[in-house]
Amino acid sequence: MNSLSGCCKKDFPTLKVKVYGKRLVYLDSAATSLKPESVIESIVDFYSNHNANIHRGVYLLSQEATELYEKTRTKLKKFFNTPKEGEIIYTSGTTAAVNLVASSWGRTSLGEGDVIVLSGMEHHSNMVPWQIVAREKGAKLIYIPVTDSGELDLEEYKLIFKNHSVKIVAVNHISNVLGTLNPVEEIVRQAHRYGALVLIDGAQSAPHIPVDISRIDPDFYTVSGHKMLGPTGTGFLYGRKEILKSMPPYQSGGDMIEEVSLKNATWNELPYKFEAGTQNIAGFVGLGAAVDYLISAGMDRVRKHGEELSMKAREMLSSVKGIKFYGPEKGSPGGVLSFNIEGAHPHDIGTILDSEGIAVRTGHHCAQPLMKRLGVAATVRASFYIYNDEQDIESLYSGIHKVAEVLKLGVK
Amino acid sequence: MNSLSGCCKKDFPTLKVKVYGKRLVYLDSAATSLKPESVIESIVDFYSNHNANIHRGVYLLSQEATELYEKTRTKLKKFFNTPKEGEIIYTSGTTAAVNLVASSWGRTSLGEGDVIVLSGMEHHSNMVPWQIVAREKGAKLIYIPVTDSGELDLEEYKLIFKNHSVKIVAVNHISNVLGTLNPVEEIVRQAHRYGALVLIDGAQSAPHIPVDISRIDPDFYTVSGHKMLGPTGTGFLYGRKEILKSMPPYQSGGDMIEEVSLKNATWNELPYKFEAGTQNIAGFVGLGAAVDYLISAGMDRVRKHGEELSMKAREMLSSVKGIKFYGPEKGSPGGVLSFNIEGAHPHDIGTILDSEGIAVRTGHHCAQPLMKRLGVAATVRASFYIYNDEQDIESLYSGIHKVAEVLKLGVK
Amino acid sequence: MELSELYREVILTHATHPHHYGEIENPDKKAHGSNPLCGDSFDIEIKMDGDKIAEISFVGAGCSISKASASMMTEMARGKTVKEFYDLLDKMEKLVRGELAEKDTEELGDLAALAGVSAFPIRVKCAILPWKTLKNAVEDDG
Amino acid sequence: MELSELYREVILTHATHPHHYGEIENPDKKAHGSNPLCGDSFDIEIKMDGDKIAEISFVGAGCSISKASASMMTEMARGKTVKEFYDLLDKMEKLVRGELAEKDTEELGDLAALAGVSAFPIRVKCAILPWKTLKNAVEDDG
Ligand SMILES: Cc1ncc(COP(=O)(O)O)c(C=O)c1O
Ligand SMILES: Cc1ncc(COP(=O)(O)O)c(C=O)c1O
Repeated sequence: MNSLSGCCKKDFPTLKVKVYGKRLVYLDSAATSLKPESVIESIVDFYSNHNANIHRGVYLLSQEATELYEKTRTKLKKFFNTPKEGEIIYTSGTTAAVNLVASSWGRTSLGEGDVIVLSGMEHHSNMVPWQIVAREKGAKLIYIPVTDSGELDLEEYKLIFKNHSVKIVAVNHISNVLGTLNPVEEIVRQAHRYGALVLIDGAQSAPHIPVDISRIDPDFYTVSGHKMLGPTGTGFLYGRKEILKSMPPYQSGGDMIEEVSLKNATWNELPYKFEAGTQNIAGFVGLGAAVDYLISAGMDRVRKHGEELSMKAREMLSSVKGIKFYGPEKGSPGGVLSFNIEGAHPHDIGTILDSEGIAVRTGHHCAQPLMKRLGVAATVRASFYIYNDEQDIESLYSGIHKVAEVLKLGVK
Repeated sequence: MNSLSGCCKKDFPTLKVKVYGKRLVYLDSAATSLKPESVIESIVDFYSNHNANIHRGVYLLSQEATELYEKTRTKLKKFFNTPKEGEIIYTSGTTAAVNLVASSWGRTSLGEGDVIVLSGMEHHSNMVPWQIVAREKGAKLIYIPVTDSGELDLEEYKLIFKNHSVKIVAVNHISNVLGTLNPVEEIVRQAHRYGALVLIDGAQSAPHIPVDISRIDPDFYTVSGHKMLGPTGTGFLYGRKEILKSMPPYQSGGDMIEEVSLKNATWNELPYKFEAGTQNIAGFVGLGAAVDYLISAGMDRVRKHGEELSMKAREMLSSVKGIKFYGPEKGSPGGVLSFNIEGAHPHDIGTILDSEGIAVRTGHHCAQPLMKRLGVAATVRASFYIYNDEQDIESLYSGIHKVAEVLKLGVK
Repeated sequence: MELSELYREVILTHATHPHHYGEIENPDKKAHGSNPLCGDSFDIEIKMDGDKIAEISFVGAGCSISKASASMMTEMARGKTVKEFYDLLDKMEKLVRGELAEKDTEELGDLAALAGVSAFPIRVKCAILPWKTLKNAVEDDG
Repeated sequence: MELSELYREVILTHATHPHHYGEIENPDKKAHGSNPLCGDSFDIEIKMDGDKIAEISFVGAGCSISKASASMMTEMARGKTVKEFYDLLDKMEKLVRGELAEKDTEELGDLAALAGVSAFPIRVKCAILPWKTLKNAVEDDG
């Protein structure tokens, strides 16, 4: 992959699809990424050659399945540089991971008057679970304000600790709307100084930038596998071992058990305590292939690519009459570009772009409070990933001109 | 599929695998079934031609993905004959489905002294979640005893209602260890007479017998897609609409929301209220292909096949010295045959059978209380499905003779 | 799929210059409607005169389709009885789903322009949202 | 993968005729160990004489491998100091993982028969379970 030329369109079969006879320009990777051939093949290989349930089987197929399933965990540990064994808990994605923490940790650790700090740019997945547990436990939510330039107001953040008993801070690493990269190291340091825990929602960072969990040192870190080239229904929760150990199970059932009597049960060791029932085995095997793919692409280059494409797109589109951008001016490390065009509703823009084969996301992006802060009901979001290139930006640019034509924006 | 000849070995690529150079004899379908080519292909087709996130996209690919994802729901509704729209909630399997009910319904509907009725032959997944919510809410667990012939003691079951305020009854439709088919209609009628709800764990019935949910009339019914030819990480909860409506969400985040403010959120309509975050989209597309496959196999024939194979296997093995069977004499509608051989531990049997290419499950099968009732620590379980045939039974029979030889059972 | 069928002149005009946009004083009934998938939302207020919808207004944020639909709806619904409105709602739903007979389309006036929506299933919800909201307003009893 | 390497004569004999099977009176220390994946479980009791494991017994349910391993362990551990036991445990773990040098194997006596387990990774846990349980018993302080 070299600057603005996509690394590898040919590796992604979906890019061969024609939409209304036109080339597909996929600019919605922040919702879910496309999958490379190697990931799809690893799933086919699993079902064709190693299909079995894991962990409890004495036979070869089951041992192979278990090995493949656990190998991904080892790869993730290395890729994200997590400190210890047993700290990576498979989940179906970030939403399930945040719910696990809010429910298992939150319901046993939060009390009347305790404060949960969120930010004004969170995805609903890192907001609603906290609202629910806060209501249940009498805890309070305080939001880090978003500045006019689309960043977290760190001064305000630090002030919160002066007057409140903060128990946990939960913020995203990269915003899925603005594309802002938040200073998570600083956020963690501040919280730890006051004995508060920190959960980082890495749904948008894991696919795009090198993430070193040992260095960031959060207590929890959540990832969606399906946004980083992996299969749908995959993701994980990283948790600090001592904390995970002290938490009760979240879901219960097969595999997470040590012994069960009619009255009682004792729990299996980490991470299995939190993985009840038959998991998405093939999915996690596929996630391992996704990690391999990202390693060979090189995360530094992936980051640079997303930044450059989103910057370049912003530059090109800035000539469009009435366009307004939300997010960092210099391009987003998350490859995200959100905008609105005066007189054109995002939905209409989305429909018209679609007719040109261009897939963008429109709406509130599961971040309604941020929309309110921006003073809009919705935005258009183009998100770029490793298979996008400069040609895709040009298609977007022509698409936007088609929008102006259809909606007669010029003649108003 | 005709009586003892498997319908379709050629449709299942895993059956071409060689284990230590020997033909694979897969007798562990009760843990997870093999997947037919058509299911694997539907996953490949999804990732290659329709890959996108669902529900919120205005562009064609996302609409196609949404349609494929929802089409499976329509198929499941018809296949299981559920009464109304919005009653099928996708989950990763039975474990997740039971946890959803125990947590969302249980934590809001159970109180001090209320009784939860389980049975002595439940899988841990339909036992431990109830133990946890019972402890939290001060509710009591009462177990329907298992008779010596491996059936539920219905007389005892009925007596429970005389002296207790039963709120819910949760039992499996077919036992994963014994293969017993429980009289769920009668169980439901009795419970409803006393105003108690009923959850049926259909993990082993859904793959094997025609299930008519409207006729059985339970309040909840749980299914594991991966045991009925579907992808791993799939399954669903059926819930009676009025009850689902009254239940709070289980997990929260994207997609299950109507509107979100900084303080509060309102919920989307059914079933989406219970489907937070990005789901296993490709998995549920594959589950649709699995349903198609089962429809064309014909569930009446599938049932007959499982019954005949398990009966035939029991007949053949009954000549083995010191063998003891657990479960129905006439063959199991679930295609399950559990046994032990005197002087041979199940693990040793499993290892030796594996060396012959035969995959059986050994251990407690996530049913430790039932093991205690049977007076054993573990059993060997051979489970048959549509791709098994008489030849597989003969392989098992020879395999068991190899066990006797290696463990020197004859000479003791 | 013809974009020009969806974005007809009359729709763009209603969308940019909506009729009855605003609030009315002392409304008898009102309702709030939103589309969870896109965040669009409308508030509709009405004044009844016996069984008739005497006055009607709306405010809200939405795409061209939903806004034009709301604007045209206010024109059509004003002065109609509740029963007549339900009839209209039924026709309108059929129209945007492509299920309305040609001859029934004629009596719909401007509204007929929404027929183009039927080729864009994902946008059907947009067209219907204001109507569902008005229905809720009509059924609002304080 | 050679079955006859796993199920050697000496292992089958220990499994069917385990040594020190039962309970001891007034044990100083004890522990319960189980394998959540298969349901096997062992209870081990010991009597200490200063730093020495003076008496040892076990009861439990398990496969040939775990039972033979337990039986042989009682033979080997009896009379050993805690430190000597830890050394032995270390060797034993290496043995069943196939990491023990040939010459170290010799001093293990009957135990050396467990070398065949290393070709069956899934059974390694079986072989180790009684040893982990004894370790917990040794470290049990009431
Ligand atoms: C920042 C952020 N957090 C959380 C999520 C939810 O992730 P998932 O749908 O994988 O649970 C997303 C993606 O939609 C996201 O962008
Ligand atoms: C009767 C029964 N209930 C529940 C389960 C758990 O199903 P899953 O692992 O799909 O959650 C199983 C299968 O293991 C089962 O056989």
